[in-house]
Amino acid sequence: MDDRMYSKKLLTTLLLTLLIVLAACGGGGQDSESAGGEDEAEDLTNNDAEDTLVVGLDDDPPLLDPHLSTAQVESQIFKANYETLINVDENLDPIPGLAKDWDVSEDGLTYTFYLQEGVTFHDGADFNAEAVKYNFERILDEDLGSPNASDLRLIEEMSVEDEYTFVVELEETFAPFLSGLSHRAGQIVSPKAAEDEEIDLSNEPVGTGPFQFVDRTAQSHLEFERFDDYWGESPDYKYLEYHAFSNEDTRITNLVSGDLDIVNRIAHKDIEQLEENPEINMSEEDGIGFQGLMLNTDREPFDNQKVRQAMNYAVDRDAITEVVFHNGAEPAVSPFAPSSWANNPDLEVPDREVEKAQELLEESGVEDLSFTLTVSPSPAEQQLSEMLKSMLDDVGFEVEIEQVEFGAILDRMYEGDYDVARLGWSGRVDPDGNAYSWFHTDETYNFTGSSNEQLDELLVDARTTVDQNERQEMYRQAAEILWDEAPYIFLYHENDYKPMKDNVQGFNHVPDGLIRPADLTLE
Amino acid sequence: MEQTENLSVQTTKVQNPRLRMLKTMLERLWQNKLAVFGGVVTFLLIFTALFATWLAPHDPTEQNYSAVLQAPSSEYWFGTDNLGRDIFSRVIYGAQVSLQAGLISVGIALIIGVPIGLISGYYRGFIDEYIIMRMTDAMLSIPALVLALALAAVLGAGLTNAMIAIGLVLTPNFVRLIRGEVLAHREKEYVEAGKASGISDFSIILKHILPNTIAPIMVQATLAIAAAIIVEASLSYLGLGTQPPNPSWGSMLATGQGYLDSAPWIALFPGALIFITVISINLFGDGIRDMLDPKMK
Amino acid sequence: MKSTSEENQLQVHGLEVGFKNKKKYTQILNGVSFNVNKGETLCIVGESGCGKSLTSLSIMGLLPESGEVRSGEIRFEGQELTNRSMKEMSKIRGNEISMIFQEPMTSLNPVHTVGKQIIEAIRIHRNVSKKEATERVVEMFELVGIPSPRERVHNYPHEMSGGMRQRVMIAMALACDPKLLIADEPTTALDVTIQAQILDLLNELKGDLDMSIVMITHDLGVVSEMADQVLVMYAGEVIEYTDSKSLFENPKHPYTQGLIASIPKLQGKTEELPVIKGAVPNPDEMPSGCRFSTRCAFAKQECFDQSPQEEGTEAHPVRCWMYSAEWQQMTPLKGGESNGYTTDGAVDREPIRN
Amino acid sequence: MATPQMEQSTENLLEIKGLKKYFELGGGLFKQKQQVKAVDDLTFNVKKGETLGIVGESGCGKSTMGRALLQLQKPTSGEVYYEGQDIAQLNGKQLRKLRKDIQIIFQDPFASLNPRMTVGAMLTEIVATHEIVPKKERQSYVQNLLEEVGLKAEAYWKYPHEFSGGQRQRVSIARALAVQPKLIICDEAVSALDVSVQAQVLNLLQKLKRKHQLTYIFISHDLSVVKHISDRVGVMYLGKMVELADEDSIYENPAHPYTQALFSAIPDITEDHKERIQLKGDVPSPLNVPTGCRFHTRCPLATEYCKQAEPALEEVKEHHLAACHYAE
Amino acid sequence: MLSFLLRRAGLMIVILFFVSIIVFSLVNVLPGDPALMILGQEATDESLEALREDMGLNDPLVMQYFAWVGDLLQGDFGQSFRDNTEVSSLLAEKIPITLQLTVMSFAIAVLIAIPAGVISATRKGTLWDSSATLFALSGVSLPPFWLGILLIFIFAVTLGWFPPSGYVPITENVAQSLWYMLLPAVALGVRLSAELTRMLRSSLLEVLGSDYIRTGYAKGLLERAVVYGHALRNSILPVITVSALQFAAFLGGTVITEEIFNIPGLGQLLVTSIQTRDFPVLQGAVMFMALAVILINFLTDVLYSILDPRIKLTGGSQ
Repeated sequence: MDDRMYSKKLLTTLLLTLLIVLAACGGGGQDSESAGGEDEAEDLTNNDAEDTLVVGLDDDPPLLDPHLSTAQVESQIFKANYETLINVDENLDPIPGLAKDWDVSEDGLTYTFYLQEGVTFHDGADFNAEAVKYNFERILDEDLGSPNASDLRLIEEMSVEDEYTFVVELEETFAPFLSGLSHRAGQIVSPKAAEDEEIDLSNEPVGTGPFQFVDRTAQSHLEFERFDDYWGESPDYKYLEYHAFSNEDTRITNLVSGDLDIVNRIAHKDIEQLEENPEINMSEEDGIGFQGLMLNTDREPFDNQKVRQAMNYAVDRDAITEVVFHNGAEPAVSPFAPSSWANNPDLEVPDREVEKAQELLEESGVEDLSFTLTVSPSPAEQQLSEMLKSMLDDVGFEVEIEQVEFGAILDRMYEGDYDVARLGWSGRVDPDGNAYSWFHTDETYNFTGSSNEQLDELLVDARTTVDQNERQEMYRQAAEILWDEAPYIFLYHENDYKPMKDNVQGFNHVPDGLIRPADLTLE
Repeated sequence: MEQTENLSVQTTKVQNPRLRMLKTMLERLWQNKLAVFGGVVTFLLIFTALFATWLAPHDPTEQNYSAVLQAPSSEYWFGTDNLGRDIFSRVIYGAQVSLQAGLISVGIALIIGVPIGLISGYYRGFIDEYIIMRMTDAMLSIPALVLALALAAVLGAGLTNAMIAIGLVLTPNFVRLIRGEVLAHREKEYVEAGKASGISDFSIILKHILPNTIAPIMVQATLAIAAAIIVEASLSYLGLGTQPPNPSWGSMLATGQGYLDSAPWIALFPGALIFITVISINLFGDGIRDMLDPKMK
Repeated sequence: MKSTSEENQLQVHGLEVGFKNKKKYTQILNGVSFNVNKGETLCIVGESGCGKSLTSLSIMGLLPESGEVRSGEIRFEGQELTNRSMKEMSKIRGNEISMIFQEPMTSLNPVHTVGKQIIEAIRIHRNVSKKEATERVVEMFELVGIPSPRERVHNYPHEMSGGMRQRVMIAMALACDPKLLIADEPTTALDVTIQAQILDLLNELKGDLDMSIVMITHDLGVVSEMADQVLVMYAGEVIEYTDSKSLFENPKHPYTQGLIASIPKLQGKTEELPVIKGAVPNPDEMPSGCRFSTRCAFAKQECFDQSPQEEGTEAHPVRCWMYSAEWQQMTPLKGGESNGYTTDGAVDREPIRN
Repeated sequence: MATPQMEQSTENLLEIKGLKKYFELGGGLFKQKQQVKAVDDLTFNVKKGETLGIVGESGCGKSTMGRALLQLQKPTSGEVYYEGQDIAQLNGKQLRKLRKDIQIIFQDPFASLNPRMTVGAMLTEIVATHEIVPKKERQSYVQNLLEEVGLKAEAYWKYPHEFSGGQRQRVSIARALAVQPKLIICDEAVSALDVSVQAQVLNLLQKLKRKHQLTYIFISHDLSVVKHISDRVGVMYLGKMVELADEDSIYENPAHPYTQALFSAIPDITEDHKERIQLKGDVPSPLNVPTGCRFHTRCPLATEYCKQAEPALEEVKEHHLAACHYAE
Repeated sequence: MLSFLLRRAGLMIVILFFVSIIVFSLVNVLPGDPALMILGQEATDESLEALREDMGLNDPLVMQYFAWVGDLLQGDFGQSFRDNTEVSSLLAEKIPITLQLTVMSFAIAVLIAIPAGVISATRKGTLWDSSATLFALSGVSLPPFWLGILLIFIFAVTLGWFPPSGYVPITENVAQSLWYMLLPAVALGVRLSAELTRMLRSSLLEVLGSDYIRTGYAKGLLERAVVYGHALRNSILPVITVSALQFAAFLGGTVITEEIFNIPGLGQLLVTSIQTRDFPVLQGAVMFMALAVILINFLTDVLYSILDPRIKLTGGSQ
């Protein structure tokens, strides 16, 4: 008897121990993790707030390798530890980056870059023309499969003239080439790290930027530290962190409570609240992207131009910018923001004209006006889609809203399996980035299936012309054709808002929406 | 012998035993005041859902951009949302969605679960023990909400798909419950007596065992309806349930969460309605459980 | 009913007990009175629902929550028990009055060893160490005939057979040398051979330990084996009260007569058993007169309307009109004289009412 | 008791040969199996028109035997011949047909009636299944049946919970009778009833037997009841029949020590405290049946030999079988 | 004992096999091309196709299943489609967070449920009982997300006592971590405590009505000794089993709670993985949850059979 009781007690003890061990393993995972990055743990607790800047992001950046990157939010991170050959200023004009100067030949085919000297990568490697060449080759390497290769595809030849001079020959004139270099294709990674099999650049980026990568906690936060051998002006503070909050309310709450210093994106419903907050400074800048509805012109009823045009008059762009965006957006009629030099001032934002829309629908002779509007499931998208439904139903459409995860929307776009989709573009510095691949026949993002020869011609000409005035004219014409053709219903250009704590200074609001942390100072 | 006495006196009533049983059951239900309350509220909700068109003062999808985010007033009893829609009307229409979701998904679960449970429990054997039961175990070991989420994602967002997903998720509960009941009843002497009298298996399952499992099924079903309403609201909250602009309590809550500081009424009213609905159905279910108590007295 | 004497261990007088719910009060026991003398065994016998178990629970103060003692006295060694507080009662329970129950399977806590449960019982009432208490348990186990008692102390209830468990229950009940043992159907759940063991054990112990026993049973066979005095109950009333010998040799009440007659006998053989017709009435549908009137083969018209009083002799009281002076004047039922017991108790004759 | 014996013929209605029912405890992919020998090798006959009583203590296998006879539980092995036909070989349909002839009444009057069906529906279903009477006559047939077992015709409309225990047992009897069977197995049919009601039901069973020329197998733990109703009595112990003889023979001269002990244990109001044969200890677990004679662990007469050799059920007198090495 | 463990372990494997089939088939019929998810909006057709091939997405489903299970058995949950992190390390990161939430809500639930259950069972029919019953009923009827929102509204937005959402790792600052987790733990714990109260009450009532409780009184025990010495232990056993069965629902509750309070735990990981079609993460997270549920049930069974001497661990019949 006693034996058995003993064995029962033993078993109980064992089980309880097992449970505790299991629990400890859960906790142990964390223990070992913080043991691995011991100084990091110390940093977090010992850093006085004055020496740390915390940026709130709207999403966790998946890939930290700029050459593989596609997500908008990743570009925010790259401003900490990478640098581009060319940079842009508040007017989106090119300014020196890692290239302190450059020459473009008359024909626009030869680019000569004069590089900064004395620049070192975080891993100690030297930055020079060879490094740039390595990077360009890396991007163009098909084995890497860089989605950013298109920016460099027209390169015919590149050569290292001397240690700090780098020359590129293009096959044909390509106006947006320089602006492409201010983006991902111009990010320079350390060749040494890229060659190192041990290092996964997607998770441990190595660049020349003012901050060097310390650690990341996947789908939570990233930590950076001031790079002491930085060639430029040393940042004001030592530690930089990026925290991801996909929930917009949480993001703002954390800013208000002081856990974040600056936030990359807000929900427009919070604009007033933030502007009223005395401890928050809000910087506002026109955006460079466009937002609207993509119509599947291969399908009824949108294969009919009149139907598409009717939509242009059925929507109330002012109501949308007011109710959904609290006036934090500009009504849109073209892919170019009002601030862009490509914008066509003659194209005015029309008032909502229900009768005109109904007339157009009547003229079209299409009877079945029902369609599914596919949107992603964020609160603002939902609000917007409900407004659109209400407006479109008024003139005679029958809208059904379908909420689909963003990834799935993309998937449907590629399959051509949609009626109308809410899909926009964050925008590019050069107007070509907002137009060519979106509206040229059969180009990457032309999911509408529409095709207009005149438009195609204009878009091609515009990218192979160097003169900005000539290009401006072409884009203006293109915008008019787009309005008339209406494969895409432009709704608004979202303004970019950057709220920050009032002790954050030096913020330089570039319309590309990227926070350049080295500019910032903490008071 | 009072009973025989009663019999001779009330022969006319005696002729309808089912009615008599129903009457005693209703009497028993009536004694449980909370259940009566739950039943009345449930009935009112069903009534509201059925006659939403006449009861709602506004069109639930009508947007009024000049009356966005208004606090409750005599015009808008529960206030307005971020598109200036009347929350009171939307809550009324939301009852349609929620009750539909509860009833239909449980209906689906019953239609699939009851036959499987009956047959599996009656015949036992390898398929029962190692396929059906392990499959239910497996389904039950995945949190219902997670399974519903994944299923709804597979089927695509929308109320119909959400109801199918919830129905499938609820099914193993019924399979298990009914199988358990069948196992208990098939050992009972009245079933043996039926078999001994040469009644066919089909008849025994349908006429003898099934009616005896109805009480637990009904109780479980009411609980499941309550649970299904919550799951539907959860899916809608996560954007996988009812699609906008149709008013669903869950999606209204999701919208409202963003306005907790400026317009709390958007979230508070639909949430309160879910609570009231679920608690009423639970109360009513408790009442039914007592009413159908097999002890009968 | 009977006179009290100094030897009385327990006197119950005019006990009225019933159940109460929100709506109504249903009386079950209707004026139950009896005495138990020192060293005597009283058997309370009756069919299910006659209130015999309720009587024993009333003595123990263990009525279920809805139960209520409306009136009457329960005196144990002259002390009134009905007005005791829970705390005072718990000093008597298990100490001076012990009880054993019908279901030895469920009456022991399944998650504690039997030893632990008895030790607990001992240490409530006796200030002894655990070790001393364990010794006492072993001693008791020997007394009640549990083989290898020292090992059995560590057994869990489910590791023992029904008979052994009932022995454990008896050991527990006797551990504090009670003066009165109440045994509520202690052998009903057991097989005949085991029942015989337990009955013999109880008889043996009664002699050895000098205690009184109140035995509740539905089995007249058990009564004949155990009882000194017998109390026959029907529908919450005592209908006959006498010593065992006179009861079996000279049963007076028609119910007792019928009960004895309807038991199949081992000796001889009869084609049909005499039966009492019908079934026990429900507590809330009691006949207004004699509670047995609806089933009685001898009932006269008045039996249905007026309750009989205690009749018969002091040594053998019986609650029946037949033994009253008025019996001869009472009106026979229409449809002829009663003809004793029938053999088919199925369809009832209903009383004719004016 | 003269009449039944006269009716009784020597013809066997039921012949049971080597009937075994073992239960597997556990079993399956991951379990160890354990065997319970609930019924272990029973051989006996049931004569047409007789009442065969089967007694034994709980766990002796008497109820399992009843169910195995009816194929409600498939026997592990052995043959059951009903009017010469082996029941065990029948398929489902034939079996259902046969069940018209053999019926069973269970102990628990609460569990043996479907609580959700009126008595009428319950009986009518059976009558319909076997097409006993044309559809139009079913109700009156059932109501007559109810009256025959001592209930009112109105009982047809009632649910089981509206009856007392005794009345329910009458309903059970009516259900068994509804198909006009030849053999009824009464499995502890009166054990749950109070004495006065028990007597009523016993009398009813006797009456019906006479009227319908029934044969009974009457299973009970109550020896006095079995004695009262039976013509022949079999005594079971741990799955075996240890004694089988005519009622008077077995009660007057029990041959097996177990039977003797069993009789002496009954408290009887008609005798004054008799000398009792005390049995030691408890019935062993059927999971672990003793070797040799199963009774040797408790038998006052057991010898070394009993531990090794299992006695066969053999005739010790005319029409009196016993399974004991020392029975005479 | 050993055979019981083996048997249960065998059953666990069968169940896990079915879980893996459910999870795999669910995930593989999810709409959405993972290659596209990885490369995003700006991917080219060639790179998409190359990636699909690389990830084995072009293999037959059965092959994919076996490859997946094979890896699982070696402890390899695969890599996130989204950011190439090991799913196992992702899980290891999220599990402690959800575990903390789970433990805290369990603690809250038990702290409420035991006194409430005992009081309402022992004071049956009193105001105490009605209040406890009402609490239990409201608790199970409160939609967890609404309770969360209410708590945020009352304690964070209106009163400002608690942060409305967010999470601080317990390794960083214990007090803050507990503070941040308190509201979500309450939101999750209330429902569980309501269910436990309900179960404990009915289980306790049943036990209090049992014969051995009467025996306890009959031997002279006072109510307190009977309730705490005999009844509570016996009635908690079934509560443990039932609450183990509830564990799955509880884990489901963490999903929505984490979503509302923006706690970066397993639940949020799961929702995100559904939204981003991150198959390996989704599969891993669901498999882990199912495994946790099955394991908890197994441990409870074993614990139960140790605590309840009636149950022999030889694998009795079902």
